Amino acid sequence: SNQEKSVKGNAADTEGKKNQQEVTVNIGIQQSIWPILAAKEKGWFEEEFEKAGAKVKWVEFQSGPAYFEAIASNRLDFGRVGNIPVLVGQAADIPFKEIAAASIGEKGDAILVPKGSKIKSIKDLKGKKVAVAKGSSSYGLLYNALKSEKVNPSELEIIQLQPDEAQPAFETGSVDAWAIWEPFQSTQVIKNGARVIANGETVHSSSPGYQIVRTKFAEEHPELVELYLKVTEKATRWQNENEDEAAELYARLKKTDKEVIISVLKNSKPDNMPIDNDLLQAQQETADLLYELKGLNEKLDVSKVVDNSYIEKVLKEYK
Amino acid sequence: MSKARAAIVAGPQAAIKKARYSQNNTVWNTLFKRILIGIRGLILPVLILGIWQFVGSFYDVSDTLLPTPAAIFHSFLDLIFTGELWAHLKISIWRAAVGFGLGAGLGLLFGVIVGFSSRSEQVMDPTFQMLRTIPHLAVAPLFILWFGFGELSKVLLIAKGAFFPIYVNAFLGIRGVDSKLFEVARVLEFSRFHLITKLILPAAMPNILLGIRLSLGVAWLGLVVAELMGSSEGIGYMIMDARQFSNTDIVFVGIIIFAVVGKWTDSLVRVLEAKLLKWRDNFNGDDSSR
Amino acid sequence: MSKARAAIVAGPQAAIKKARYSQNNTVWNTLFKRILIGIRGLILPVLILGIWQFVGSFYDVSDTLLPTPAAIFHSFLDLIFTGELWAHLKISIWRAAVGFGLGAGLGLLFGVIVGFSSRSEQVMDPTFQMLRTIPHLAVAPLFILWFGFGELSKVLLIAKGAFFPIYVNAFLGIRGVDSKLFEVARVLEFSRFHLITKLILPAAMPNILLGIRLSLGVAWLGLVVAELMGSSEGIGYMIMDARQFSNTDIVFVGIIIFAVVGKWTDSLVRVLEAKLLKWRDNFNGDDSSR
Amino acid sequence: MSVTIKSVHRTFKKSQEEDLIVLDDVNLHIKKEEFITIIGPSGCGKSTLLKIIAGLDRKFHGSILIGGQELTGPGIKQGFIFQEHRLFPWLTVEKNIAADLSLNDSEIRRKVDELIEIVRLKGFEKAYPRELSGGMAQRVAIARALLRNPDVLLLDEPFGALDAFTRTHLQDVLLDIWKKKKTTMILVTHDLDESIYLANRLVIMTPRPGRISQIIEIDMPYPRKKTDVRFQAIRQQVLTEFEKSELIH
Amino acid sequence: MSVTIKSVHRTFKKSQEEDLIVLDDVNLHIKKEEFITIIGPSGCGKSTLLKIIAGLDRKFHGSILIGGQELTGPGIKQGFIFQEHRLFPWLTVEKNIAADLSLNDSEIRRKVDELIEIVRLKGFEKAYPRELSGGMAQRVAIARALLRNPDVLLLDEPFGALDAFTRTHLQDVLLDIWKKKKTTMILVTHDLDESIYLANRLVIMTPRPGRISQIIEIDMPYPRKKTDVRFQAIRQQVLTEFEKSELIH
Ligand SMILES: Nc1ncnc2c1ncn2[C@@H]1O[C@H](COP(=O)(O)OP(=O)(O)OP(=O)(O)O)[C@@H](O)[C@H]1O
Ligand SMILES: Nc1ncnc2c1ncn2[C@@H]1O[C@H](COP(=O)(O)OP(=O)(O)OP(=O)(O)O)[C@@H](O)[C@H]1O
Ligand SMILES: [Mg+2]
Ligand SMILES: [Mg+2]
Repeated sequence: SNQEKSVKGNAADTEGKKNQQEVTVNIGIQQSIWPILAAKEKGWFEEEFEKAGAKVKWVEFQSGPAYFEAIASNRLDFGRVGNIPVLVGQAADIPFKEIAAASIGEKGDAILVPKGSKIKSIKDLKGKKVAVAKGSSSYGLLYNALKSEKVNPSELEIIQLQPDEAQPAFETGSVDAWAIWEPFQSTQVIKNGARVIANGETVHSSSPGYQIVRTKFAEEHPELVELYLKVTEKATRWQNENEDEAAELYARLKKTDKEVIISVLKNSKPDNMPIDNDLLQAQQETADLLYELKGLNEKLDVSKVVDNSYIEKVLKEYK
Repeated sequence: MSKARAAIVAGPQAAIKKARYSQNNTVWNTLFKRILIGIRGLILPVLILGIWQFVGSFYDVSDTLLPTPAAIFHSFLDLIFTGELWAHLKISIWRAAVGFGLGAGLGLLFGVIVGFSSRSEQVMDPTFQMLRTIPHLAVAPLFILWFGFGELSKVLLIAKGAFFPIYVNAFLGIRGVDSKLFEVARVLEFSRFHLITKLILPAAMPNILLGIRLSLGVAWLGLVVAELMGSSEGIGYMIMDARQFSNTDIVFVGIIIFAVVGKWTDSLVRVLEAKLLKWRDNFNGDDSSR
Repeated sequence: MSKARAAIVAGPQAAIKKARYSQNNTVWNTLFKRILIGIRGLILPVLILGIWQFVGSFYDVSDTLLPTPAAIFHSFLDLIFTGELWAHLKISIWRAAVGFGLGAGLGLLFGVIVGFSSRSEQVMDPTFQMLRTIPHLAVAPLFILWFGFGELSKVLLIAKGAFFPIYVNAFLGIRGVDSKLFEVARVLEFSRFHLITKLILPAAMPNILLGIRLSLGVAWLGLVVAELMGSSEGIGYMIMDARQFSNTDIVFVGIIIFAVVGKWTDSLVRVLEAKLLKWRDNFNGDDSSR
Repeated sequence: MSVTIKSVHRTFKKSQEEDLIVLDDVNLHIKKEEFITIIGPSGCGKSTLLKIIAGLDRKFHGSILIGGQELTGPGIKQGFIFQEHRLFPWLTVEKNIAADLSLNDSEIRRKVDELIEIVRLKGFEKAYPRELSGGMAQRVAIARALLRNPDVLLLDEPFGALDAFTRTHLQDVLLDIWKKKKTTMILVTHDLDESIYLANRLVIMTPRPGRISQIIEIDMPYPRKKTDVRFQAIRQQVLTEFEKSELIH
Repeated sequence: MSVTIKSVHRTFKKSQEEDLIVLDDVNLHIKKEEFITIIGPSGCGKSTLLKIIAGLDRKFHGSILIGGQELTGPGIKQGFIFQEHRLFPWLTVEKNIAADLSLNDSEIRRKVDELIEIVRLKGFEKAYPRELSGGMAQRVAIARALLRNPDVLLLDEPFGALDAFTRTHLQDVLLDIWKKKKTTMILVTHDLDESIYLANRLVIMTPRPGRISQIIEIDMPYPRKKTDVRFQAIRQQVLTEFEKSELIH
């Protein structure tokens, strides 16, 4: 009831006379396996937001940067994106806030080599062709990995390929390695016997995912931000507690082998927690690295876009 | 010629009878001809499918790269029975149709306007020509900004693509009208309306129909980019979604759907063409009578 | 008409002098006319830019979405002075040119073959029509699979796009040839070579040139998808890379390059058109003499 | 309507440097309701002159007055039968005749049917131009022009592709219309007999530059008989005149 | 080359049910080096018959023998001057005449120049068809056919758009060629005088269905004079015959 009032109040503020106007919440979703998929399937968001007098609209995206284009044009309110896109978004002064860490992402990205490849470590990549999608979280992983092994990126041939195109290149041996995220990673490992030579864990550099919100929206409807995180928490817990059922659900939805899904779920454990100092520090390092690589035009202070207040409140309430 | 020679021997009466006889047979003949033409059209696709299946069965090609036709067919049936394919196809056809209608309509309108007057050509055509070579993918974010994620921006993106072929074709079709007939229209004092309906449109019709065919193709292709924009249904989305999970067989189902629907709409326009252009006295292919 | 009336009053000699006088003036007249036409073509783009700059300066539109023309121009200069733009442009033009050459050449060849004989039409055309509506994005992985991610697959992808407009146009251009002239060619016993060079190509030339214009556009647009495939240079890459990093001003520089180069190549073809089709006696726009 | 042609000059660009003078100082006053025929060698500028009078060609020097008014452009008041038939290939015979007029209008329908009868094309109403013989197409073009009752009718070799009988029939039809509707007729022909059979005055042109070399008044009552001695006399006269201007050239 | 037309029938589909019988049992034997002219009312099937003889129209019943051989298709042996000029609009006058032959060949060049002189088009070698008058275009088409020295020359109203003098000149040119090259000539015309001036035999056709109604032998030495009494007598005879067949129809 408290929430309802504030929603109406805000609507009245922004929409003037049209005080009966319903708020539509645009939630971004990517075509990947994540608790939000289960929540969407089960209608949890619709259910909860309905109570708060808001409507949910799902918007599907193919890649991280598109989220920020959508936020900039006020067409998107919530989303979950990888660590590199948020940096780019921050550099471009897109008005958004990171409201929670959605995963630590230690195994969500990996550098793969095909079955039977002689490449064993990052150092072996010297002089080899590596496919990666520029600006993706895997891109961050690759450069972090090279840095941690003190391999100069110019010593290998980095080929910029989107996953669709990288996959045939990788399978036919046109490239020697592939820095890629889930579910491609598990698919290759399980179906084609590819091998992981590095991931966030081995390189000690995770590629976390973040829940983000459009700043203006958060200012206007703080209670809906909490609600979003609440439902996310519910979904995250459900998935973590019912892994098998979840795997079944996702496998059906995405027409994929359950085996692959289980692996994906294992590799990218979902979370819903405040962005702590460890994460911040890792993120800052990535930002600095990207700056060095001229991917970013300025040095960023990554803590500036973090707002843990909502998640902290939600978690308190949830317990 | 042997038929004719037989006729001579038997005299004129026989020739006429022969003619009657062959006329009674025409229904069967045309049916037979149609079937033959259909079969000829299938030779190449069937050949390609055959080789593909053969290679897929006997060589070791990963399923995530190039599934066999059989596997694709299996997925196809699956998608049909779950009703999913139809759901995707329905929305895609709707989008393509609306986008095409809008784009082609405007394209025809502007093509006629610009074709009609060289002054409006000078003002508008350079801008249109510039817009023509701006890629869908590059303007998609602007469409999202202006029109949001709803159907509107998808339809408009498709319309943007469909606009140009018909615009250019209508424009040049009109400019190709014989000035001799224009003089007739001027002497008969055609109103602007009659000038367009009685002279320009019929004369430019071959080109306009060609423009429609090309526009239909572009509209249909535009789906892929349009359905990248915050969509969760449609054939374009289906392909992209299947990609994410390496369901290459579904990707191929999508590709085949694209090809078949494209070909099918194209054939529709060509039927229309045959009707609308029956007044033409033009070349029909060297060996058309055989 | 007033000029003519003056001429009557002064008698025929004056009329002829007048004619001479105005002929001496034609150089200036045509120059003036050209400039006028150029200016007319700029009205719309300048207007759009003006509004855009105005809106950008006075309203709060995120730079990520729609940078102002001034900002874009600034980026443009930057890219020029670092030489980056030229490097990208060079490779893109090379790819588009080779892809276009290949695709358009084959398109013309097959268009002529299929247009020429209805039997080859029946065998090949259905397959081509199916291939026509298969999206670039969907087949890009197959191209990588077959041809790797070097220049070959990029060029082939561009060629695939460029093939169809010219194929369809050449095909229909040939089918549009007046059968009366075909009869002449048969009576004069033209060889196949002469039939093509003296009759078919000239007669289908308006359509072929139109096909070239459309194909050039498609080839140029194909760069965007082609340069997604394992490229690290080219205008398409530049756009996609800038988009990845939200450098929207660079994206716009790319879009404008696309538009300008597209328009420019198009104009080239139209100059060619004016030369090759000077024999035509067709409508030139109602108010062309004004 | 009277037609006045005042010092009309027309040149075509032949190449960058060279001009082709087609009409050079052509002057002619055609009275109201007069029947003028023009003969002259092929390429002397007859069609060009008709197009100028029709208002289709505006790139001439000099002036044209129709009914005393400066000519402003083409229109149904100046009917034109072109040298080629110029039918709309996508329209059937009856629709070509009606052109922009609606056949659903019963008055138009009646007139069109009547004209089809007159030009002897009954049974071919629904045929497309490509299904017509040369002479049939020409007759459709004639019917199209006659339907509109023009004040001035410009005819550019209208009966060129017709056999002697159809030709005579249509000549009589033309005379009939001329008498009834008081149309001013300007007819280009290569047939001397036709010329003499129809004209009040016969204009002879010489080629390159096209000029009017002779105007012969034919003062003979209608209907004229081609076998008539007077007819033959005039024929002989015209022939010598014509031969003369041929020789000068 | 002799030409034999044996019981030729030709029908066109008029509509789904109705057929238009255009030629009905046409039989004619044309001897080697004969000059035949065909006259008949507009739409009687003259052009259709010529097209069949040329091998352009294969949808007839009956048979055509050329030089005793079954006709297999069109070719340069059967020259054809069409009723419309049918020039290639993208070729200049001289290139239209040369068509598939190369003007760089000095022999061809010489012949083309000669023909241009003959058809009186000197100065218009580089003109495009749209810059020609009706008669000029027709003369180009004549030159194109004459360049190729055909064994049989089919002429469909070749002089229809020409003035009397150019016409007479080209008739003489034609007779000249006929005598020198021994070409078999089949000429369609609407001009009785032309017919009598040129023909060994004159064929009269009746329309719908097109039949040969009369064949008139003209046994008069060349060059014939139109003012000659015998010429006039034959003219009168043909006229009555023609009138008769008109009336029958
Ligand atoms: N569009 C044009 N461009 C250049 N020259 C032209 C054009 N139209 C006509 N001419 C020239 O003008 C001259 C006269 O042409 P016009 O058609 O008036 O002749 P005409 O007297 O009607 O001849 P014909 O009896 O053969 O029809 C010709 O020499 C022709 O070459
Ligand atoms: N392609 C066609 N389709 C249908 N009917 C046709 C076709 N060609 C000719 N005809 C018909 O055949 C008949 C004879 O035509 P043809 O052209 O042979 O006449 P013609 O004797 O040459 O007449 P003209 O002297 O007027 O040229 C006409 O009635 C015409 O309508
Ligand atoms: Mg003329
Ligand atoms: Mg004829």
